[in-house]
Amino acid sequence: MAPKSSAGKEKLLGDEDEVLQAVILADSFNKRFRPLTTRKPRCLLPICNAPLLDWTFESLALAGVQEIFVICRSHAEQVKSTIAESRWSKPGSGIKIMPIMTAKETFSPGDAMRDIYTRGLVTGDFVLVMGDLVSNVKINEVVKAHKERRKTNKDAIMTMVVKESGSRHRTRPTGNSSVFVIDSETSECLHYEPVMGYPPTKVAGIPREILAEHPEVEIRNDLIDCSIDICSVEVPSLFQDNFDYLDIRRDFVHGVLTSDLLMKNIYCYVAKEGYAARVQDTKSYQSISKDILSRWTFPLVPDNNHPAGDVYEHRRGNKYIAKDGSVVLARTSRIGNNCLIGPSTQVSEDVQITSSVIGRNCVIGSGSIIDNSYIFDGTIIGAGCVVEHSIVGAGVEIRENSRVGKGCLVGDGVVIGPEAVLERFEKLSKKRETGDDGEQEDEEEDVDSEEEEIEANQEDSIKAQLGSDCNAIVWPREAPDEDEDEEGVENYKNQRFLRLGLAFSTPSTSFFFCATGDDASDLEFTDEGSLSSDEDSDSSDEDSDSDANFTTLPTSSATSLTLENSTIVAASDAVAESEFRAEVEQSLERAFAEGHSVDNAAVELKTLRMASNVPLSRVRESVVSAIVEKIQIVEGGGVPQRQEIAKVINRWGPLIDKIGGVDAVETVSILQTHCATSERLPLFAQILVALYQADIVEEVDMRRWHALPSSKGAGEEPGPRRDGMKKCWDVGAALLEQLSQQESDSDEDSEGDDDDGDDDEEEEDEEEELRRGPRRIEQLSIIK
Amino acid sequence: MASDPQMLANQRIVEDLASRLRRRQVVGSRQAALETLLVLRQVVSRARFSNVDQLVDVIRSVGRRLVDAQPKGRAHSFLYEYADFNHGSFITGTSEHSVGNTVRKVLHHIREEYHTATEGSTPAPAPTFSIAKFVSQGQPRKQQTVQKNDAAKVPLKENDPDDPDSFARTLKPVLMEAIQDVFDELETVYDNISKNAKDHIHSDEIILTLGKSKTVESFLKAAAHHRNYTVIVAETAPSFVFSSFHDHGLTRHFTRYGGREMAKSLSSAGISTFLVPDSSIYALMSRVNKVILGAHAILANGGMFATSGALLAATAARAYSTPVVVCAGQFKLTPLWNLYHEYGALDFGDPSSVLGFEEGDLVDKVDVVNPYYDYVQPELLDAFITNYGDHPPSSIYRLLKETYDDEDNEL
Amino acid sequence: MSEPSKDGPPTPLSSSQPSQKSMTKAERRELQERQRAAKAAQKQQQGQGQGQASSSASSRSKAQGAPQKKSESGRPRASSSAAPTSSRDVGGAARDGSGGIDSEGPKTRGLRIFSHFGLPKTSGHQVKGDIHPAIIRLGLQFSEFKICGANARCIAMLTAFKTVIQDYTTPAHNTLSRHLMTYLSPQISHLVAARPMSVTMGNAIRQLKLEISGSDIDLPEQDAKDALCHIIDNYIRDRIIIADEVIEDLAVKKIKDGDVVMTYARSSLVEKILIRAHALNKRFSVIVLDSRPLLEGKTLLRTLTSTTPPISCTYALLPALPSLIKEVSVVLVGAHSLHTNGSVYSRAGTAMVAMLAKEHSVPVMVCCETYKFSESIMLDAFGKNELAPLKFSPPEAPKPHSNLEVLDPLYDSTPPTCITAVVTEVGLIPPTSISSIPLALGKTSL
Amino acid sequence: MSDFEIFETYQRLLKNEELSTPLAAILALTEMIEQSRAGTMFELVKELKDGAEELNLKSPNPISLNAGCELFIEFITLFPHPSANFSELKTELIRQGQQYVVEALTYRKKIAELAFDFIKDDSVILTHSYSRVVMQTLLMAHRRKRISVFVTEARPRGLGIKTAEKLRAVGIPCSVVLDSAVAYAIDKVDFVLVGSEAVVESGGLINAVGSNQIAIIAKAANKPFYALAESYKFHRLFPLSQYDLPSHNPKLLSFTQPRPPGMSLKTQSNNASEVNPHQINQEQIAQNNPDVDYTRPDLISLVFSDVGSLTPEGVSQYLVGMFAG
Repeated sequence: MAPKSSAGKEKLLGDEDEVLQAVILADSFNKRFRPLTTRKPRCLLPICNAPLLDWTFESLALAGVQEIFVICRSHAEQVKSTIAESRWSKPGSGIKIMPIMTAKETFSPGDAMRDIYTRGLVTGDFVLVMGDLVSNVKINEVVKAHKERRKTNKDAIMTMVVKESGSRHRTRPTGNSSVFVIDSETSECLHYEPVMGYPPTKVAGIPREILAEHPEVEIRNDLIDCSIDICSVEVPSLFQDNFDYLDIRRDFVHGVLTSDLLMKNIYCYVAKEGYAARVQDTKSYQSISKDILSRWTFPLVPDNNHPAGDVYEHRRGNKYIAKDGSVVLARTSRIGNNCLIGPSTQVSEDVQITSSVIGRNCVIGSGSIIDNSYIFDGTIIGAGCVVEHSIVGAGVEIRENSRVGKGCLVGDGVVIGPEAVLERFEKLSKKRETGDDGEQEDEEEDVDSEEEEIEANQEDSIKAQLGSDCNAIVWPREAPDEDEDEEGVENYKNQRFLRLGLAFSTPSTSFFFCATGDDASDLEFTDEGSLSSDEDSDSSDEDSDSDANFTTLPTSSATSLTLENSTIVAASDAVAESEFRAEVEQSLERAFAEGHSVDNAAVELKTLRMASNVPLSRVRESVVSAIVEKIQIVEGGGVPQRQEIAKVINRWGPLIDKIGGVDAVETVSILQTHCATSERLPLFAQILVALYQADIVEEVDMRRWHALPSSKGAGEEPGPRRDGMKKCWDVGAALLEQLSQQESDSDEDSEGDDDDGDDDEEEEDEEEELRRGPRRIEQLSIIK
Repeated sequence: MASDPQMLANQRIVEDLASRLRRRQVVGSRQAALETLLVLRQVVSRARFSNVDQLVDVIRSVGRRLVDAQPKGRAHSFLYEYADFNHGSFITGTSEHSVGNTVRKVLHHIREEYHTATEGSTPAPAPTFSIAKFVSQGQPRKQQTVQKNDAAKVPLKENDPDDPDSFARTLKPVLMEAIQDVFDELETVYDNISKNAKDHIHSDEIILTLGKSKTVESFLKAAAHHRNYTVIVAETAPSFVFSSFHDHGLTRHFTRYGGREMAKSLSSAGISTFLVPDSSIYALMSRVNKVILGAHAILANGGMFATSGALLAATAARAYSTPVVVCAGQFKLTPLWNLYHEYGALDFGDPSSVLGFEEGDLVDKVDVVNPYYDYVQPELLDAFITNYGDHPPSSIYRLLKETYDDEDNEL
Repeated sequence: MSEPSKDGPPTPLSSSQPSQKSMTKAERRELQERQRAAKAAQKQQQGQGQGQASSSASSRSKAQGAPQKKSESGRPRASSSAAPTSSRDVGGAARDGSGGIDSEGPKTRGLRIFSHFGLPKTSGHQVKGDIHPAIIRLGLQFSEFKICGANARCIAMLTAFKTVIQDYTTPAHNTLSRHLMTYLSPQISHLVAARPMSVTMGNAIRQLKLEISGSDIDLPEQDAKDALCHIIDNYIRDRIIIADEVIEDLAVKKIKDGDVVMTYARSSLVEKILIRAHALNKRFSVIVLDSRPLLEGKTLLRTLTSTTPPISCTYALLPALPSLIKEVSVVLVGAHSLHTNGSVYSRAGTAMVAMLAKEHSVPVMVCCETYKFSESIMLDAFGKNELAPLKFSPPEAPKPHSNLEVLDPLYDSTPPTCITAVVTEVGLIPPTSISSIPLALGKTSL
Repeated sequence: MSDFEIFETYQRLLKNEELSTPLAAILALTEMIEQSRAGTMFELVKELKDGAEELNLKSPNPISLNAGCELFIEFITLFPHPSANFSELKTELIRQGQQYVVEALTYRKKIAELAFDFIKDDSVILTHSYSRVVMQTLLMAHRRKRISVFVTEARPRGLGIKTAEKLRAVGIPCSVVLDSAVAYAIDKVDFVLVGSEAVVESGGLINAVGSNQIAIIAKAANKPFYALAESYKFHRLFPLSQYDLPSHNPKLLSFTQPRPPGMSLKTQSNNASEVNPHQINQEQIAQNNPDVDYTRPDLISLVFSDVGSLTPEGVSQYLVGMFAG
């Protein structure tokens, strides 16, 4: 650019002293939009007739960003070329946009971040957004705030922008939202808990320390995570250091907040003004389209600042008609509210269009009904068709009298009909002509292979429905197997909550707080369970009604103190825990079987623990129990039995202390509780002894344990369990007797004393779930 | 052409302003006017032209680009072939009309300067005379019109092939002055409007005003120097008020009730002020002596766009036959009509200021309407107080003819 | 009409005071108070050094000092409402204060114009005479706007009176018909002190008085009381409940398929009508207009959208009216009271909706039971109005000071010319002919 | 010059559908100039004035025609004529006249373009009687926008029906409204669009009878009332009331004396033809009624003309400029 002009620009722009950089992760790293995204990256899917990426650019431009890196993976070439052609690369756009092609094997945002690090793209604080962001939040103000904070606190590495919304907001991803725990004054994000639709997250766990340290916290389930992050330079490096960070929220944020090693803090910026949301699944695609049409994104609206540069006329009732006069609306056609009709589209007689978006050069045949659907460019819909709650790709042809049920995704170039009938949530894509294999980019191989296999198993029964001259392949309703083991948000069942065509407030995110952990809670649990099971029958309509009976997690703004307490009481995530147990057992199984070294096993466990956030005690429990179970019960007991025990303990005992943090007392009580219920009850004494001999448990510990009221089985409701506990305790007593005889009285006393001293601090950890509640409440009420 | 670095530079600054207009980062009609002027100044200073038409074309194209930045500013493109006969008919919820107006104004000045400059130097070519022209001579300022049209036809002396820039060289300084004049006008607009405020507001009067208009604000404050009177300010929800223009609107703080800002500033200036909700305008109108409004744009028929709520106030005022006075700088004169005579602006804001985004469940079920402007018919207005005297709505049309050249109405 | 607030804690004190005289008294009080405040302000003049805050503050203390002296009582308050109330008093006092600041001419006059709106009600106001707990509770609910709206208030009051009457025992040497009223009056004036009496309440009370005085002396007390309660029940039933049903029927007939109904703020009656129409599966959409101070429209919006399927609603604030009126087919509004000259006294803003509707020849229907009729003429809403308590003005609104005063009038009056029809239980009638309905005049006994 | 029959010429010219009366008049006058043997400007102007007068007298509804003549003659008088030989001047004038007419024929298009913007999609338009420029506007609008039209029947000549037929032919939904039903229909209408006989100095409008009442009704329902007028219909005339129009004569709206039944039917009053004295037939009514009426400027929202869309004030400014300027 000519120096003079740039000078002029300076004057006009009034730039901040340093250039504001942004990084766009232009890849979804998931397959929610398949098959629409088989031949096109998600970030180029149009929403309201402009590619997502353009919306994102515009959003950033709105916020005064001047330099943008676009990290693209799948279909990178396409993205690159589109950017090159777009008006953004014209002079005067005032923004520098650089597409970065990342490696094919970048499979997660985490990898992308690592890539950013290795390339050393960013120089200062930068804005990190996804390639599917639509926003009018004044990010530059957030950046200011962030910079301010950095001045005082170097460890404030990141600021997440979140938007206040009702807990039932249409734009709130139902299957994939999150609970934020925020310090009211500093707005530091203290804890992050992802919330899933399936398995339905029922309880949010908040580490007790948080409440101890922070006088006032907000626990909020009413925030939309805009995934606009203001990151400082460290962030990419952090990813580099922790190879296992995949997802930015679930791994990175969660990791940073929970980890006791890297002392970094993350802050939240609760956007009061402005709008921001991500098109992260077909459902949010729908709701965001609606938000755009109802102008929440102003000035980023079709009639004012349409990213694709089209000009639309805005009519009352938020109807947008392309303004170049190329649209043909038959006189008898009825355009309902919240509609967008693209340039040179033809709408024939008696067509009814309600809250839908029609792309460019489309033809809607006479008498068709388009309801809540999104139709991309150049699609032709024959006469008398019905399309509802679906997304129809570009260049699709739906022949006359076809019916597209709710939640269908029809890939580009598909031809169906006439008289085709698409069931709900059907997914179609175009059969690949052998021709286009050549130009298929290699990175799509996996895609293609998948397609092939799908193509392979097409039943003709379905094909019959799709009408004579159909060129489509139907995607399996059940997700391919490999998706099944995708834990977390990506699991198939959860996906269903992220799908278009579901009534928007599904009860899946319903929460409740178990009052101090009594049976009532279990009742609730089963109740929840039954619910989620009935959801399995995709009955979206019922869902919407049925949700009345569920309490959603209140926002702390509304949360009274007591409620907060109950939250903590609830702090045990049944689901995650059971999963975790299973995994620990598996890994130990392997360890035992393949005879790993104790250290390796320990490492494995550690990572496991990191992955699914569970307190150390859980790990210990599982380990102990696993070891105990490992011990074969030798008939007749006696010496062989003792040897057996000794063998196991000596081999694996050390693991108990290697998993991080030694706490013999807990070990013992765990052992006790375990034995109490297992058929290895008789072995308790011997195991204990073995532990003692293996120096895993000291006498002191045993005394402490013994001193615990809980060890006596106090608070246990009578039953086999209690008896077991009692037995163990007696055994323990006997054991101690023996030991004490070998001890001098004096030091015993002294020990006894400091035992009592220590008890108080340690009790906390040793308490069992059930006894925690009230105790904590006291503590909290002290704080308040 | 575009290869020329100068042109490139021009293009860049134009694009820059355009995009900022589109993003509503330029705030307030006056601000927009000023920025436009800045751009035009640079454009002219860089532009290379060897006769006035080339220059005019350059400026027009810039103007068109800027107006296009606000899509609603334009109607269907196929009309433009008739631009010169088309004495303006497009409207527009354009965010800022003052952009187009400024361009027109500059064009007007340039032509005038040109004519004065060419007086004598080129003998005015014999006026061809036809009935059509005879008819159109009905317009004021016919002399220039005639000459200019001819100037356009006969090849100008200036563009001599061997030194094409000579013309530009000679003319540029004058043009710069011309632009400077427009600049000065904008600079002084508030003072000039408020200079005889005291003749409009008398002691003991009760004035009703709406929202936050800088013009009205300064007007009232000026009046307060000489008079003791009371102002009732209606909150005018949810009108935006941009209380800071720093780094060009990038940080724009708006309050949702412009009236509150207004009330604060007036009362702090020692005027006894009452802040009332919009709902009570009618109830209080019976005690109001005068309604003073700001305008967003003054239209060719003497009507205006003003912050939404103005129409209600004006109508209520008529019910009690209370005079309605509009304070506005002449840069708001817009040679356009309100198409469709429809609800005021076709410019609708975002719902958030009406119904909070956090009202999650409602958001999905309810349509929210949040218009920026009202269209107020001339019948409801009594007078315009501008920086060049006071005018009744009926004479706005003539005023327009004098301020702009007809062929510029459609840029 | 508005008894100024002389406040203290709701601790029962004994100094009863007849409501009839309260009017004049109120004004006298205000006058005194203004002079007092003015003095205060002038003192400020001398020591002008410290800015508005202190001035208004101290003048506040003065202004409030006054009532305290009158009603010897401490200052502890229902903490919930204390904050807004006191700050509101600042406003009240400051208004007069600035009056003092330049005693000559306009400002004082400008202020005097609004002074008759009366000082806004403070909650938990002082209790004079032995007030029945039910009434005290009611008083609080009124002043806190917990119970709001002509009908609601009237019903609430009558039901409260029932308990009062039941708990009432005629003192010796006295008859119920004579004494009960004198017993009720302080109760009433207490309510009035909480919030100016609504016309509906007035009418009901008048009827009640009539009945009481008419009640048979020979009747055993309990029977007499039961009789009265029964009468009250009937009144509520006939004049409000049934009336509403009739009105619903009438109004619903006027809503046709495809209509766009516009309403302003929230009237319980209009709400019922819309719900009913929806229940009859009429396909219509609603435009809810709304405005500060009360923003009642949102409540209405919730009710309407919570139906299944939700009624399609459009929500906008009052200034957006011109953009919407074009597509409206009928305007439905409620009323606070109806006056002899046909003007309708209703939530502030209604008048403008009606006005613009008339401009665009959209029919305006006011839904209003006949018992809301008041035998007075209302030319404009300026003479008689009520201010919303400051708690309704949002935090970001500027705080009042010497030059700035925040007024939130609650009502305005719609001239009959802007009203197409009044829907009453006796049918659709033009507003002006309301006075010719015997029922409205309460000619018929309960 | 006696051999030149201006009125016939005029009639002949009017055969051309496209030619509106003022243009026809102008052409007629140009032909007159050709014929004329006038030696001086003064004589020529005199002849033309006479010719105009003749047309005025002979044609039933002279107003718009006058506008044309007036314009042309005014133009000629104002025409700067260097004292070159007179015949040249005449040819020049003739050229001017014809050139103008040619040019003027494009005006309707321009006006249509102007008005087009004011017609929003889906709008309902009320128009009155038949007007070429209105037709052209509607047709153009129809190409891009969905419009529907109410047409008044426009008694007595019933030209509204002609409009309706033409519109139907091109597929514009259209329904004929009784002149007496306008008030009934007005609420369904978005705006009123009428042509014009002439636009007068007050900014008011002279048009087929009924326009005035439509304007009044439109005002009452506050719907915009647009008039379309080519600039050659600007007429220097300032009617103070309906009865101040040149077209007004005492016969209009006269009361026929009720005659006692016994009296003989033979009278030379205009109802001679009728059999039963009390029976009233259409043409009788027609005769007794005006063809045009005058619409006050304050009832007119805008006047679209080839010189731009003007407020009524704007129109008078043009006229003043032309004739008083």
